[in-house]
Amino acid sequence: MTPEQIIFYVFAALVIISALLAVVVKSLVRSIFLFFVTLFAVAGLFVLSLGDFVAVTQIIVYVGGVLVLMLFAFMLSSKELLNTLELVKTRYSAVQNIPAIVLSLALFFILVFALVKSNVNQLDWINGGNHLSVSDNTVQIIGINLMTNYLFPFEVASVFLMMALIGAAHLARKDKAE
Amino acid sequence: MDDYSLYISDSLNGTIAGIRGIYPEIGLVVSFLLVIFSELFFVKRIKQLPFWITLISLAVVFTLTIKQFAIGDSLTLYSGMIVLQPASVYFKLLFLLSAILFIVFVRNNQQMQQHKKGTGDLYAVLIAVLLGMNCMAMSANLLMVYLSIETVSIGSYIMVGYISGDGKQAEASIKYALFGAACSAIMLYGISLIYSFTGTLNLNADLLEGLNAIPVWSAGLAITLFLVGLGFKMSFVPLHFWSPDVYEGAPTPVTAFLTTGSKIAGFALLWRVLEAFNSSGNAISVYDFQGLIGIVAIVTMLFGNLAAIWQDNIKRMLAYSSIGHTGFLMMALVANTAGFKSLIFYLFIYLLTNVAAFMLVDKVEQESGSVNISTYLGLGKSMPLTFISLLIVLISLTGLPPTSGFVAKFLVFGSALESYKSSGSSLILWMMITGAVTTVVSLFYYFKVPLYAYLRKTESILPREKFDVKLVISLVLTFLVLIFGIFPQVITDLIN
Amino acid sequence: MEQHDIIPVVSLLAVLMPLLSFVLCMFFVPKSISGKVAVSSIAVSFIASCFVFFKIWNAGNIHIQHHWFTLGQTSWDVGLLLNNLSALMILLVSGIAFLVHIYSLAYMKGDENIDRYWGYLSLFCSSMLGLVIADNLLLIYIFWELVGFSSYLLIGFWRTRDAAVQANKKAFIMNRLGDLGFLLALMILYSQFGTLDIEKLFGDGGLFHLSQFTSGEWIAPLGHISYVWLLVCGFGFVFGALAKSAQFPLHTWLPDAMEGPTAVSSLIHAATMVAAGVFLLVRVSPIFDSTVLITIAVIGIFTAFMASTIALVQNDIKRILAYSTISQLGFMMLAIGIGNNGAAIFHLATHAFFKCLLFLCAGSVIHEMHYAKNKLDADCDHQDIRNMGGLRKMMPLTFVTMVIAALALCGIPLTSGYLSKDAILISSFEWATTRSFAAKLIPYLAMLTSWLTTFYIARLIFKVFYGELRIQGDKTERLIHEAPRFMLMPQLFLAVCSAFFLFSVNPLSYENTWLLKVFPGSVALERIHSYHTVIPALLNLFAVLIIYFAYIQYARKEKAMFRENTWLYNFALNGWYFDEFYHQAIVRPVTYVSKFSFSIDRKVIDGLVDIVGKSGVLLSSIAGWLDRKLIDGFVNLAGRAAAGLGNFFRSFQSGRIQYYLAVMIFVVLTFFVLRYFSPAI
Amino acid sequence: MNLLSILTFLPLIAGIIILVAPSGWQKQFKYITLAVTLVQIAISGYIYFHFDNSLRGVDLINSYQFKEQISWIRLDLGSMGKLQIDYFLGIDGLSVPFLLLTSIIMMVATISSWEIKTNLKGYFALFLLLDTAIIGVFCALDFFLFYIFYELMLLPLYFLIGMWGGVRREYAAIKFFLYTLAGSVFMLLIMVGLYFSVTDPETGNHTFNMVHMMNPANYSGDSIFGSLAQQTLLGIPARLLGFIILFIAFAIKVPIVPLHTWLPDAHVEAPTPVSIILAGILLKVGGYGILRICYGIFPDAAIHTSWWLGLIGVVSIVYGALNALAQKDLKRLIAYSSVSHMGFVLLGTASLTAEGAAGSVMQMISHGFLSAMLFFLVGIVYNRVHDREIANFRGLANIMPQYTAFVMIAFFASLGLPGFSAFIAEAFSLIGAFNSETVNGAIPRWMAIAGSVGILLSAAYFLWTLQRMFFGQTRLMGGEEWRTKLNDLTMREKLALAPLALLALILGVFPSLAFDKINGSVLELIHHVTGK
Amino acid sequence: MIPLSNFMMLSAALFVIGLYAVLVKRNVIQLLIGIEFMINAALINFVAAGKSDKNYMGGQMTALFTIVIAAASVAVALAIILNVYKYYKSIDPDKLNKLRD
Repeated sequence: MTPEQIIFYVFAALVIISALLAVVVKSLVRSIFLFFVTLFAVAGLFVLSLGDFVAVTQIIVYVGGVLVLMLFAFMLSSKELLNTLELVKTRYSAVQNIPAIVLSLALFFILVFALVKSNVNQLDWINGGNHLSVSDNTVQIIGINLMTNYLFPFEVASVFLMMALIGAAHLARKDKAE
Repeated sequence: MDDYSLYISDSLNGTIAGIRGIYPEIGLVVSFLLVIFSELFFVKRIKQLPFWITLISLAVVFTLTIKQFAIGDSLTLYSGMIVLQPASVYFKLLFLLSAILFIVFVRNNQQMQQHKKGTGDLYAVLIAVLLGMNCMAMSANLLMVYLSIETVSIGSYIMVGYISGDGKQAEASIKYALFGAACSAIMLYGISLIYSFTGTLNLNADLLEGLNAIPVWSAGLAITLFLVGLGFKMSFVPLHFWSPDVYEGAPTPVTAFLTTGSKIAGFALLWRVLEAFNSSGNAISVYDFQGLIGIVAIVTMLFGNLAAIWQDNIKRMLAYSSIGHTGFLMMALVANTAGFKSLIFYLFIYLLTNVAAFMLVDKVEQESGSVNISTYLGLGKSMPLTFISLLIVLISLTGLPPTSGFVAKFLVFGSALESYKSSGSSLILWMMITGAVTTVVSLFYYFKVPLYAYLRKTESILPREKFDVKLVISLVLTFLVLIFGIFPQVITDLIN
Repeated sequence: MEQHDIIPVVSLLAVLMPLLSFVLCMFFVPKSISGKVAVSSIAVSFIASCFVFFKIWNAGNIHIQHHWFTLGQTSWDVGLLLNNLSALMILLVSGIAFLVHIYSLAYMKGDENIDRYWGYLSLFCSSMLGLVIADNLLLIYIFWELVGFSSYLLIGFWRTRDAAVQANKKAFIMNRLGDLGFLLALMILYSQFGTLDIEKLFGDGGLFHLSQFTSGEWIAPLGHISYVWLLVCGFGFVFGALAKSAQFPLHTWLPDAMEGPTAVSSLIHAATMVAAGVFLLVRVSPIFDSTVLITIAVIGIFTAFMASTIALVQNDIKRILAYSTISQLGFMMLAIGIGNNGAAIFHLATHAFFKCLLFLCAGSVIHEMHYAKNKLDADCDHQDIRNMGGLRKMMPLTFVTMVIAALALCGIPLTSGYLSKDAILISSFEWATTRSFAAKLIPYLAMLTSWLTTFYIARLIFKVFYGELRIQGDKTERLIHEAPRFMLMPQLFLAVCSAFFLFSVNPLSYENTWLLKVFPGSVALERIHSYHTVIPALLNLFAVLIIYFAYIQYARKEKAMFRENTWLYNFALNGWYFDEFYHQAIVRPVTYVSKFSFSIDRKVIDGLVDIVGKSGVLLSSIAGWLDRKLIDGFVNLAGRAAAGLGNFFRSFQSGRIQYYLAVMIFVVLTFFVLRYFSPAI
Repeated sequence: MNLLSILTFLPLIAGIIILVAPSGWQKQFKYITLAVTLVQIAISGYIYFHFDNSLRGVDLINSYQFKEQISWIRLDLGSMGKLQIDYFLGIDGLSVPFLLLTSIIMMVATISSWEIKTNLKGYFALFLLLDTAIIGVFCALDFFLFYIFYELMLLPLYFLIGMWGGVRREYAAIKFFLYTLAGSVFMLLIMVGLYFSVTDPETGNHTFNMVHMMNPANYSGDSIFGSLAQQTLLGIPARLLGFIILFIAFAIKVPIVPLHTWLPDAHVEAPTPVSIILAGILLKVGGYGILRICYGIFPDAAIHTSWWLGLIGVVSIVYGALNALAQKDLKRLIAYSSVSHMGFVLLGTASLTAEGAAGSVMQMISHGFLSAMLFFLVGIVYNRVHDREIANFRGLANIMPQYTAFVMIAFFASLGLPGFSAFIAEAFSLIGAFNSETVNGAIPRWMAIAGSVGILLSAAYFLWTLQRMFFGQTRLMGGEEWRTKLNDLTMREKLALAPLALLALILGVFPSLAFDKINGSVLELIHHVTGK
Repeated sequence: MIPLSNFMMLSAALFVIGLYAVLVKRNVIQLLIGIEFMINAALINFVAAGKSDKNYMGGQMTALFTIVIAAASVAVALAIILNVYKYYKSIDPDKLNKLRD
């Protein structure tokens, strides 16, 4: 059991448990917090598979941006809901879950079955030479690629972000007249 | 460090050389910026400035796109990200046409013009969406596919929720957003599986070899998950649930744009994917697209037409009818290369008829306030011009002879028959029979409109018909639909 | 115009003159002079027919044709065929018609739509004349139906009387039924020989004689079919003749046809139209083989016997005469059946004269009784012989002519009837000698029938003319007086014709009548001398006895010999219940079948649509709600099934976003599993 | 300009003029339409009499007359070759009588349209559009053009029945539309299949030209409908399946028994002029289609299925007549009688003999005149008292003598009284049917005999109606009020009825007027189908 | 070296959990969290597989783009949710069914 595997299993367990809890728990605040923990664990996994720049982006953009946004949205939208929830402690709509659980498990088994059957590890492109090593300077490679191979999507992404900004701002803006 | 230096220089040359192929996209980005500036600074003085800027810039982009025909056969740019073919140029022209008609529709739509937050932002979002569509038509890389689909989808959520004047539009946009987000998440997961199995994102031969190496059904699983995202854009059967509610809820111009623009973009992307997967001279047939499209087409046609029988809300009925037309169009795709010309012709006619239909429906809603077909009693007499052109449009949607809808259906039947002769699979035969049966069924719900408008009388006083720009445009469109029915070669000669 | 081709033009003139008068009377000529137009036109055609008769009789046939239309390869022609048979018939028809026209001048005077009457009568005459001289069977069929149509018009002339309207519908439909047989026979001949021209078919060198009948096959120039079809062709013609001449299965229309004016009955239902059946059988006689001939004979004699028994008990004067016509026609059929066409035609000619005379006298009597009834406005039936009596004093001339006609009908010597009836009876005996025992019955039955004939005509004469007038009211004798001049003249002329000398010099033996010698019999009968003397003597002896017996019975009102309401009496009175039988056996089932087929149409075909539709709709759970949403008037199968299916699809659109996603993923998964793992499952 | 094109598009132009004209000219519309129909009669009369009887047409392309062939659509479909659609009009013996019949019936329908009071502009525009479509159907020799005119007929009829019809007009209109469209959509599939199988000998690319489709040489080897390829669709030989589908599409129009339920509803609900056109001409389109297209393009399949066609014909005759016997409503009775009379057409066609086929064409012409006359007569009573129940009238002869005269002419002519055209037609259809067993064994003899029962039944229901409604004492359901309303024929009505009665009589007495024109083509068709 | 299959197993689990959340949760924001889980699952796959794609770095580059896109789409989604909240006063997906057949 190399230390590397131990860390992997720790992070994997962390991801699965926090995700499950985030989904099962009733109150929104706790689920957002658990979502926060899951994201951190995933960032850890990224570091493990030599994606350090991606891990950092994940933490800054995802955790910093998305999570905070959700908290604001929650604050703005669920005041009454929060107290009504507290009062009504019923185990709401348990029956409706059964089909969803069955469906998800079925999908899970199919995915696992597919992975096991296609024994991904022995794939020739995986074992081919072209392998990242710990010492590689991933940021430099990403930078070069960004500016050469992925230049077109980069530009399109910029327009996409600008549009999302205008759109979200338009929707959220209060009407001029009010 | 230096091992990259020589690599960088020639890729930079490739980039500069590539610019020549993406003039329209550059034009779009420039106009995107222009619109944003005009919206921010000048809108106070000249109220409709963003509209005019968008219109002019679209016209310019239109001419740029036409020039792109000169490029000749397919040209891969930006290290395999996008590939430029004559086929994608046709699709781009269709997107532009749909966008222009959308702008004109917005300009004449009462609901949009009275929107307090102004329509400037809408034009900006539209241009971005247009750029996304162009990328969909040209994408040759799975990342590019995901990025362009996300651009178009997010833009459409914004457009659907743009006014959110009442609960319905908000509900429509949230449903659209959630369903879209879920589908694109599934698609993303599909792409990640494909990437893990093959190691490359470019839709080319080595992706096929990669998929060939792994067991056939795990590759099938990955591609199926990937197609879920695509299906969302084209809204064929399993992925169609969102479209009736969204089309009914969204403002009418946006619905018109969605049923035409984004649906055609879906077809463009499916065309790109099919071409990629079949380009290797189907030496390696990884995934039986033929069978999938066949079954999905039959079920979509049946669902779209049969469910439409019940609709009383005219927009909801047109939504179901557009699902029916999607099914019918997929019949053209089955014939792959042979069906391209009939596909483009059908899409062009479908674009004209659908936009005309929505404009007329909007005009009726605006003047008589009736949205349900059952409240169209006696309108036939009081709004003669509107309802005559609506009748011709509906006849074209049904596919009865004098109109171009019939020629379009005829060409699709022809291409399907051609592919039946070469492949001989009875599935295509069943598709043609379903096509014929659903045409008869479609007659029934399309003719509910003239049934109520003409055949039924009402005592209540009915509004007079106002002769305005919207009516002129829809009359022009109806006239085109009729003329292309009688002289279709005007269009088909352009498509080679 | 050389001698030879004037005749066809003249005969054509004879046919077309009445047609011209039909057009004039119906549309152009005012009511008042329509009578004169009609009479003058029939007069011209009578003169023309005499001219043609004397030119054609025993002087060879004339047959001219003109192209009508070509259809496919065969070209159809229209033409005239004048031989002895048609010459005789044309003379007979136009003669009788001319007399009836004169008679009608008086009889129908004062009727408000008299012009229609003259129009219809002229149409009848032209179509009858046309029938007689047509040269191909299709043309005969055309005139055959036109004759039926004009009789329909004439029977229903007084169209306000429901009985008349019922009668003419019945007459036309029965004739139409007969025409089916005729048409079928035409079809067989055409498919075998490719032509319907009588001359080509049955002429001496004709096609029919080329056909051989070997081993159950009928080989003819154009095709060979099984022998059965020859029988079917024969029976087709017979069936047509039966309908027209009111023989056994299809005779019930004639007694009802008495609803029409008596003048009409005298012309159509005595002399001409009913004779057309016999004329047709003689025209196509070569077709019939032995079995068909025997059936004709049997039907003929059976009808004769049946009709005479019914006539015994009838009380309406015209119905008695109608049944007597049926029975006399039965005799003619018998004559054809035993192969002696000449006797049939001879009897047809003589019967035409005396039966027409009987009807005219009956007409005069009814005319006077009707006049008297109106005067006294008594509400009794003026045609019922029980109300008449002792008219010989008031109408002596009518009495004399009617007695002559009655004697002719019984076949008493010195009358033409004697000659023609004897011809038939004797040849039937000669025919029976060589046949089996059953066939021998026929002549004896014929003899019995002629005796019955004598009895019922005697009953009629004595009831009408002897005893005293039975209508109430005292001074009725003064009201009834002799028939007007126009009615008497035809009666007298016909009385003269009913005597023997018009046909043969020797009043007692029929052999040398000029008429018989011309027509060759289809079966050669060797002459047995003894019959020629014994049978007539026997016949007349009993006839006289029956007349005397009837005289006692009716003239001097001794005890009533027949009790009124015995079973047999009622059986005969209602015409052996044929009418009721037909009504139950044919008319009711046809109407029932048609109602049933309409209900099929409404229930089953449209119903099938509903039943299957409903089972389709059960597919979706919300059936009741569905009907409310169902577009009104949307009924048929595709519609219902599509609506059911459509609703099933639509039920997924529940509006809840998560439900959508769940269904979507479920469908994608099932599709994937089925697509890849179906062989495994 | 080619006569046929003028004849076809004259009404369309007039229709557009009416649409554009200010609605103030309401009165003039009917006169414009009448003028158009009269001009049409003149043109079709001219064509009829200048028609060269010797030229046979059917499958010999150069023996068609008054031809006009202009290339209309030339689509280049890449790998599928060039789509060649011509504007190809032409007539031969089979279609020339129908042109004259259509113009005359249209004139009569216009005269009977005097009764229409509401929305005249819409009515006469649709009326003229229908006129163009019908003439087009009879002249078109290009299958695509034929299909366009065939579908174009549906729209005006849907609205004419739907907007001016009786109580259940919507149901009748949509039922009529769905029945015909269901048939014609599958015809579209066969048309597409034929298109891809046939190549034009001159230009070498695919063609819709019906005459080229008729001769097997033009079928490319591996094509679906190629005679030698013996391809099968869904297990049935392709050519047979093609024949059956085309036959069903036209059988719905004829109509044959199982597919006839739309006819009584459509007739009962349609206004009088529309039901005159519906009965007078539209039923003939079905018969003409079977002769020209089903028998022309699939002669081999025609021989196999002739037994079934004969059976359907006989069933239609007997079933239609029995239904007519059970009707209470006069118009429904005449509708069912049309089903029965059209059964003769099918029987005559199935016999594949010269007499049978010529008889069936003659039956279509004569039924055109007679059924138009019958529906016009029913319309007269209906417009006066708005009631058609046979039981409600008795003794009409006394109060309406001239009307009764025309009714008797119409009834006796339709039940096949000699002297009128129906007798010649029905007699020769039956003779042909009977004769077919010796000539080519197409249909057995008993069918002719069963068919002749139809003549008897038609006599029964016509006379029954005549006796119930017209003779006897006058007793009316509406009593005195009806008696005043039921005045005799006006001059206009006589003007419409007289030509029809005269034509039926003239055709009956001189059938050569029609047979001479039909003979050549009928012989050619028989030769084409049976090779004899 | 941790084999790629472990990572893919993990990402499959996370994907399924995300899917379950999307189908079940009564609150739209939790539904969004479910969608984010599914996207993260894909990210894990990308980065894990990207390890052996040195010169194109397909995996890591896609991961970067995806994070950016996901962030933007969440922003727009939340803006729409606020709009919905304004009219429906609740963000329970089951309550949003005025648009139905």
